[in-house]
Amino acid sequence: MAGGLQGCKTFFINGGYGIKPMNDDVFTYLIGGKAGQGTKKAGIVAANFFSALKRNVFQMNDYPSLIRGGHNFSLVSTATRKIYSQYMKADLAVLLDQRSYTIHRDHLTENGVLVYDSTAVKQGQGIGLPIASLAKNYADPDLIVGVTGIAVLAAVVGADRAKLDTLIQKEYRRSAEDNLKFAHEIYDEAEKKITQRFELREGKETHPILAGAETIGLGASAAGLDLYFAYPMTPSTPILHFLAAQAKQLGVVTVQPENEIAVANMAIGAAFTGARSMVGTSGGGFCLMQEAFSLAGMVEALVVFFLGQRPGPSTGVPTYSEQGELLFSLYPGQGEFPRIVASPGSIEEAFYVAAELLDLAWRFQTPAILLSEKHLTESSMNVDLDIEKIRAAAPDMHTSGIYQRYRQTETGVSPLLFPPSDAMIKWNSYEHDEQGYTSEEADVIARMHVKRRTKQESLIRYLREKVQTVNEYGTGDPCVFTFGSTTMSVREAVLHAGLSCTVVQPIYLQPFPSWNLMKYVGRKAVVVEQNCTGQLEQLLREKTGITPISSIRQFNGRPFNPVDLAEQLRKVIG
Amino acid sequence: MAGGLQGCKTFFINGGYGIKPMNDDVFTYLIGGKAGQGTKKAGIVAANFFSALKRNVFQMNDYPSLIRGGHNFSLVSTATRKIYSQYMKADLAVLLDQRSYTIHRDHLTENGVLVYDSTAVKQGQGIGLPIASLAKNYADPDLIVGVTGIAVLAAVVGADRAKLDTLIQKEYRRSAEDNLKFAHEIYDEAEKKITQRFELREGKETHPILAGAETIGLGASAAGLDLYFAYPMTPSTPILHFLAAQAKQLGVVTVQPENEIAVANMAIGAAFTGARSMVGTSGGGFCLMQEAFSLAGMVEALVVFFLGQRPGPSTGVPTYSEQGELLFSLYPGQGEFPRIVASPGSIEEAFYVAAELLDLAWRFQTPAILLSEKHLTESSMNVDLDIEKIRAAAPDMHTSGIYQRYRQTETGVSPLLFPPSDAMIKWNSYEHDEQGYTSEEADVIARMHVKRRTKQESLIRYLREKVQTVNEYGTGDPCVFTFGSTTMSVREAVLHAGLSCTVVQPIYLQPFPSWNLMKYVGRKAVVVEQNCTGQLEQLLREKTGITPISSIRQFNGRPFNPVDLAEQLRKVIG
Amino acid sequence: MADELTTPAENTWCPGCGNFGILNAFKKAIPKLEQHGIDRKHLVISAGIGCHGKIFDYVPLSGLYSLHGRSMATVQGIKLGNPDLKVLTFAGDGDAFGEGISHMIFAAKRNADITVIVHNNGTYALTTGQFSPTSGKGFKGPSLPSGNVEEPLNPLSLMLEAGASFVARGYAGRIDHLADLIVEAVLHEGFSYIDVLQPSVVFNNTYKEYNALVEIIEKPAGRLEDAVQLAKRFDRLPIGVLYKVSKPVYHKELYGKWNPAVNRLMHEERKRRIATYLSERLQK
Amino acid sequence: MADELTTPAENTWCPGCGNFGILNAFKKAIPKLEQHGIDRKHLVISAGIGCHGKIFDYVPLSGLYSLHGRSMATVQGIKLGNPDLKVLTFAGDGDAFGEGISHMIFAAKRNADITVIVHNNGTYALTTGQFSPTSGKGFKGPSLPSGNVEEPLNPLSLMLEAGASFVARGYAGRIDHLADLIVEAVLHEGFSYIDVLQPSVVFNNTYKEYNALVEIIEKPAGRLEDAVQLAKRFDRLPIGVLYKVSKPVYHKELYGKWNPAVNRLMHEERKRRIATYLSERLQK
Ligand SMILES: Cc1ncc(C[n+]2csc(CCOP(=O)(O)OP(=O)(O)O)c2C)c(N)n1
Ligand SMILES: Cc1ncc(C[n+]2csc(CCOP(=O)(O)OP(=O)(O)O)c2C)c(N)n1
Ligand code: SF4
Ligand code: SF4
Ligand SMILES: [Mg+2]
Ligand SMILES: [Mg+2]
Repeated sequence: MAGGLQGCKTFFINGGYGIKPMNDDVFTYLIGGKAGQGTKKAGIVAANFFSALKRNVFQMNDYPSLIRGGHNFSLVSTATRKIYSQYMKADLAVLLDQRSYTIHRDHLTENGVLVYDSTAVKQGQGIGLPIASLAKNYADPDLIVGVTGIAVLAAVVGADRAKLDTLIQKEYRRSAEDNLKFAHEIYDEAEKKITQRFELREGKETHPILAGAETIGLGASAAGLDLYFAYPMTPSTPILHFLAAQAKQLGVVTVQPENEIAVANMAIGAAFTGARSMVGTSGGGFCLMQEAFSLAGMVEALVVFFLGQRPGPSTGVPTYSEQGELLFSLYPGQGEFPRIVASPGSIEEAFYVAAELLDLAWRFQTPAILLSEKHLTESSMNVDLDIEKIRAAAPDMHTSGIYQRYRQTETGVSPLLFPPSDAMIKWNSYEHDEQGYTSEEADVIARMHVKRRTKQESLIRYLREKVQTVNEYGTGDPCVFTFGSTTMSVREAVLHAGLSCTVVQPIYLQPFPSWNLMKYVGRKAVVVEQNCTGQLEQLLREKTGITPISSIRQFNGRPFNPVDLAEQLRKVIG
Repeated sequence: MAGGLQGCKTFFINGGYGIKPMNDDVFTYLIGGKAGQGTKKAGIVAANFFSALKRNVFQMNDYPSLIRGGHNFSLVSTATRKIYSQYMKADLAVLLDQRSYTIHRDHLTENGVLVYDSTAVKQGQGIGLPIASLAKNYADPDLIVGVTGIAVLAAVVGADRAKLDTLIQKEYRRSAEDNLKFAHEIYDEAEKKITQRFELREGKETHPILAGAETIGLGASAAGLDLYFAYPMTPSTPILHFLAAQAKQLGVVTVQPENEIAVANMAIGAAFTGARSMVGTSGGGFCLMQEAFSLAGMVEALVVFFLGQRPGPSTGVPTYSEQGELLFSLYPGQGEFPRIVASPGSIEEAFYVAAELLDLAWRFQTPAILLSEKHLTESSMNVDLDIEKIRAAAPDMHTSGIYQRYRQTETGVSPLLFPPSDAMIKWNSYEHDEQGYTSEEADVIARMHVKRRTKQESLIRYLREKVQTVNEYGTGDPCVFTFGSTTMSVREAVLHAGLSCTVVQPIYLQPFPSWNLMKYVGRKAVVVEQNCTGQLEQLLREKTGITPISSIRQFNGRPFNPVDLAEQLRKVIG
Repeated sequence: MADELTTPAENTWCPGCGNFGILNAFKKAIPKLEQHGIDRKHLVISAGIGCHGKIFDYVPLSGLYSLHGRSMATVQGIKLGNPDLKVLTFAGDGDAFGEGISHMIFAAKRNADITVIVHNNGTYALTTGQFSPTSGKGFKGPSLPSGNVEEPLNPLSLMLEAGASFVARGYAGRIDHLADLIVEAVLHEGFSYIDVLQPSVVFNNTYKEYNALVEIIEKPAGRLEDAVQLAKRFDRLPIGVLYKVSKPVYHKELYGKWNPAVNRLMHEERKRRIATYLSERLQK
Repeated sequence: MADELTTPAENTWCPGCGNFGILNAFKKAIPKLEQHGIDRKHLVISAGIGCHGKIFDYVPLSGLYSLHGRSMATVQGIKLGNPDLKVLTFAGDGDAFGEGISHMIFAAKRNADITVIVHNNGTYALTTGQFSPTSGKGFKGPSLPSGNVEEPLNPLSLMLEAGASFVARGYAGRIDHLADLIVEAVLHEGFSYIDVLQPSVVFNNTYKEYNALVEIIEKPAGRLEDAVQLAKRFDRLPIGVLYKVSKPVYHKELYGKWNPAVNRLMHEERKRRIATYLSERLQK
């Protein structure tokens, strides 16, 4: 990093938040503007810039449900340690329009720098640059402003022009020349005006920056995904887009049918052939898939359902985040059959959980739900993925003798066989006998119920013995229970404030891993979740008797800010 | 009743079951044959015959999913006391074909009489009548055999021919003459051959015999039902058929749209106009309605969903009975909003619960589920309905001032207004502000979540204060917990065996009336339900801590036989 | 056009989007409808989910902002509940011909007395531009970057086939013409379908093509076959009413002059009727 | 016809039901298909829920007994999973044109290489005879005792409109003819639709009418319009192939010669590719 400019105060990022331990070097970059101004892209470029410094990053993109205009922003927090959340207050904020300015002008850390477009913002405080005016000289003024973000960032952290150029050439390939030129104008303007700079320490190692949608796609692929079926619905769409873009590379076929009902039924059809299939949707779409979910339970199909949560009920708030569908996800589809639900606690863990659910669905021939949130699928961070950890066991295949699709076995799992085959393979949505023929006989009905219950018991045994169903981080009381993407917020809050507590995250929610949770009974407990009615709290209380002394809930569509969350936790910890 | 025939032993029905109290005068009539032979109709006629004696009846029809052939049977149990279940062993069995004979020949009480068609059955034991041969002389031999049932019954209970004639003229209007003639032939044959008779005591009062589908339709109608939307699906179809047949009489419009999704969305549309609407379906159809269910939660629509259970998962066993969807029914639809679920414990109670749910849906502007089973909708018994008990409060209407669809109130319930109206009324599936406009603002999202949670709290308060949410029958330990139509089986078993215990039936399952159930904690508990995994037991354990010493479950599609159930209960009671 | 028909909701369509044309046409249609005796309070609207659906917030009329693909069912329900109301819904091409196609076909089949206006932009716009049921073969979107492999549906001929009694096409670039179509559609008793050519400037900018190809037709085709031919022309894009025929409408066939919301039986009357029913059952 | 194609499942159709004709025609078609090189193990079937669906239990072929209205999606999934399989589904008129109409239209639109045989009996038979999408106006069933108030859909012209590349009509009373249609449909590469006139002796006994009106046509219509005309004739009921055209099929357009079930990447290869992807992402 270059030295400081003349007369420019330089902060070494290792503090600035009152309660942050001295060795914490979080730096947060915020870029806000209209949809269409490329704030998300600018965030990605900034993240890559930090990553080139071998620093870790967490990027969160906030955008309403519209295509152009409105107010979008991207927050990128970076540290040399692992970082699990964006921070809501920025060390550097670049605000491209009046609305962003109005909303974010106070979202600064103590020494935070605010840069805004002086063409757009009237009477701004901070550093005004005539961004839009400068942009007017370019072919596409709307598109070009995006590069502002990185130019200002480079100036503020003292990266030299050569570095900036390399970055722009890599990241803004479309009309790179214009972008370079514009970036230089901005960089020069900014250098003239800034009065303080941040020196960012280099980190030790670096890993690729991936969004949850990507780690989920990769995890599923690692465990053998052949076909992915989806109808667009936020926040699951990024998985569809990722897999569609990487279809060749990953050997996966993506299919966008006419509606979610077709999605789920096609996936079951594909599973019948031995192809590993998965579907993705959000709450409303998952409602429509429930009949097929129950079909999967009955025919014993092996399909993973990705369920991405956003604030509900109904259409709700499509592009924001919530955890309001935990209870909804536990018993989908009519009737009794084994269901599996797991929710990853980080973007990294999403890779392993996606793979594991595919594996479990195939081992136990039953549908599984990968429950997550917009905050996980659409945020990104550095991930260190160990592909060697992925299990993708060959399913229990029929080998010899007469084939019976629903043969009674000790585990309740019947061997599989796929067409074309000399033996007849009948999957049946009606209650059926071992051969797969429809039956209404009392004893057959009872027997098949017991078969499916046995499978459920085998599943639980397997989870107990072979699967990490609960994560624990840290030591000491209280136990802070959380799940899904909120785990990242909690872990970051704990790191940020140096709190001493035990973070407990059930990864599996159905079957609920009480066997791993009973040991916390009697300890002081807090539950943190992103919903209004306390669904994890309800589950914990009902399944284990754990009764929290406090519950911290946020239900405004926005993920927790670790600083606020730390504050609330500190109050409880006392 | 007429005196005995020469040489014919007469039993006075007041015993015959080893463990039955002496004052119990249950008599059971069974008629079995092929689909198309009119066994259900024969059962109805027999029930009316008993009813004319001022006796109470319970009729259960057992039929597979087919239209002609196969094996159907109807069981009608009658007593002078109130009776809550069919018995599986008959005092008189009339078996019209070989299969019925093979299946039922042993389903007789100690002194039971078996009459079979000697044309169809080879080497039968009991009283063979050449039914099919005699029928051949009639225009429609298949249809005519149905009348056999009543003719034999009349002979066996010693009703005279005049009585028989009146009955047939009333019940078999289509080609009454042929039916009369054929019935006489059978009656005469039977009189010749029977060696024993039953004398049926007259009862004290009589009430109409209705099926659950009818009491539900009537209850909803009493509470103001204007439109009923449904797509055919067993076991909800009888409600559609009943309301369609009585449309004019009850002032209700029935609509059969293209699929269940249209059903639910149309019903919400109709509710928007102030018409009271209800939908009916079974598990698979309800899956498809969940997205609309969540929509109802969000727009705060007032719709009742009838959910009729049959053995699942998936297509399962369409024409049989199960209680496998209790947990499934608790959190349908994505997101957080108040849901109401209640399950009536008898055909009579179904009347009141249907009405009450319509009332609650309108009071709290939220969707409600009437959870039931084939055993309730399609069985029938005498019911004494008190229309005066029905509440149908006018909803909370907007009166003056600026109208805001989602106005914040103390109860969370916003006043209603229906179009046409000068004020603008906007119902919105997106998160919205008070006026009904879409909002993605953090504070609006949080506020509306709190509004809906407040409504949930008001609902619970109302249930606690104003609604009978749990039934209790009998005294003494153990407490036998049960729900839905299984309540009838349990009550009959208790009556039958003269057991001393307390039957506890939560009518409401969501919100779960823990406030009424905590008092049973610590008492010896048994749970009886018709499913494989013990869903009521799970709910009880999780919600109240009640842990049964024993659970009695039947999951072969058939409702409990009270005799077997009594046996099992007796074992537990010790 | 900030007028008395403007609402406080912020308009978040992209500048230049065809949806503005539809909104403006609808705003022009409202006073015209009032001239025809349909007052504002009897006009009830619905919408699907998508860019098109935002129109719900932009006009101060009563209505129900429905689900993706379901608003055609919603308005049928509203109509059945209170047939005095005039109901319209605004749907997307994904909405009406993907998720909700069953309701479209059955609304047409049963001649439900509703008006459906489809903002046909040939893409799932709000979800960022995936191919839709009306996207051309080869259309590139993020769910199939190599291009759509399906042939598009033809909404007009499909609606004709399904039995629609009023089928029209409008163009978001011809506001007055479209306003008149909307008026005529609402006045038509029966199922009225208007397919609106709606450029999405971001994902499917078809202004140039449409400006070159649209051609106003003055009179509906007399015969169904001719209307189908019109619907299938691609050398020119006829706009106007393609077909219009008078047929019995669903709610009247179903319950005649009854109005469930208005004629609903009062509690006492209900009790009386149920008592009658029960006593009849007992006699039986 | 108890033969090697008979299964242990008890047949529970009503005596005289048209479904027997369809079953027998299918049984005749199987050996014929084998003569065309399609062996039994590559024939995979599905069915909806209804009387028609019971055929699933009555033939000893592999397959998936699907949901009401969904078997068209099921077989599309099977085909996409392993395109070497030849897939057929048996659907009801309620199944295919009520609950499942969206899948029918899109299977036709995208020319999915599947065969759909609809047992068109103009009623929801298994649920005791309610009116269905193909029931005539006035049809009396228990859900509308006064008679259906909707016009029926025409499955043939609807499938033509949706883009079906093979559209035929058969009659359950003409078994050999129907068997040949099934063979031709399965051999046709693309979406093949056979509408089978199927009398329900209990709820809609149409034998007499059909026997009087059906008329075998020898050759498909050359032009789509003519096929539509044929489909809309009611004075006579043409049976045979109404229309047949060669078009690209969906799975090949989507992934060419790939076969997801057969060519699936092995674990090691997957790991290698993911590692490559990750390292590329890092460099970026
Ligand atoms: C059941 C369901 N599936 C998916 C979505 C996500 N979704 C919202 S809008 C939309 C597509 C919109 O396309 P279109 O109807 O053509 O409207 P446009 O945005 O083009 O106006 C989709 C798929 C949803 N809201 N609900
Ligand atoms: C989602 C769903 N809705 C309703 C049903 C009930 N159901 C079973 S068969 C059937 C109709 C059958 O009609 P059709 O498809 O014409 O078959 P048919 O019996 O006439 O052969 C219905 C509505 C169901 N199984 N699933
Ligand atoms: S994305 Fe397209 S349809 Fe949506 S508002 Fe923008 S231009 Fe209009
Ligand atoms: S009800 Fe009709 S379709 Fe069903 S088996 Fe009987 S005759 Fe055939
Ligand atoms: Mg669109
Ligand atoms: Mg049918």
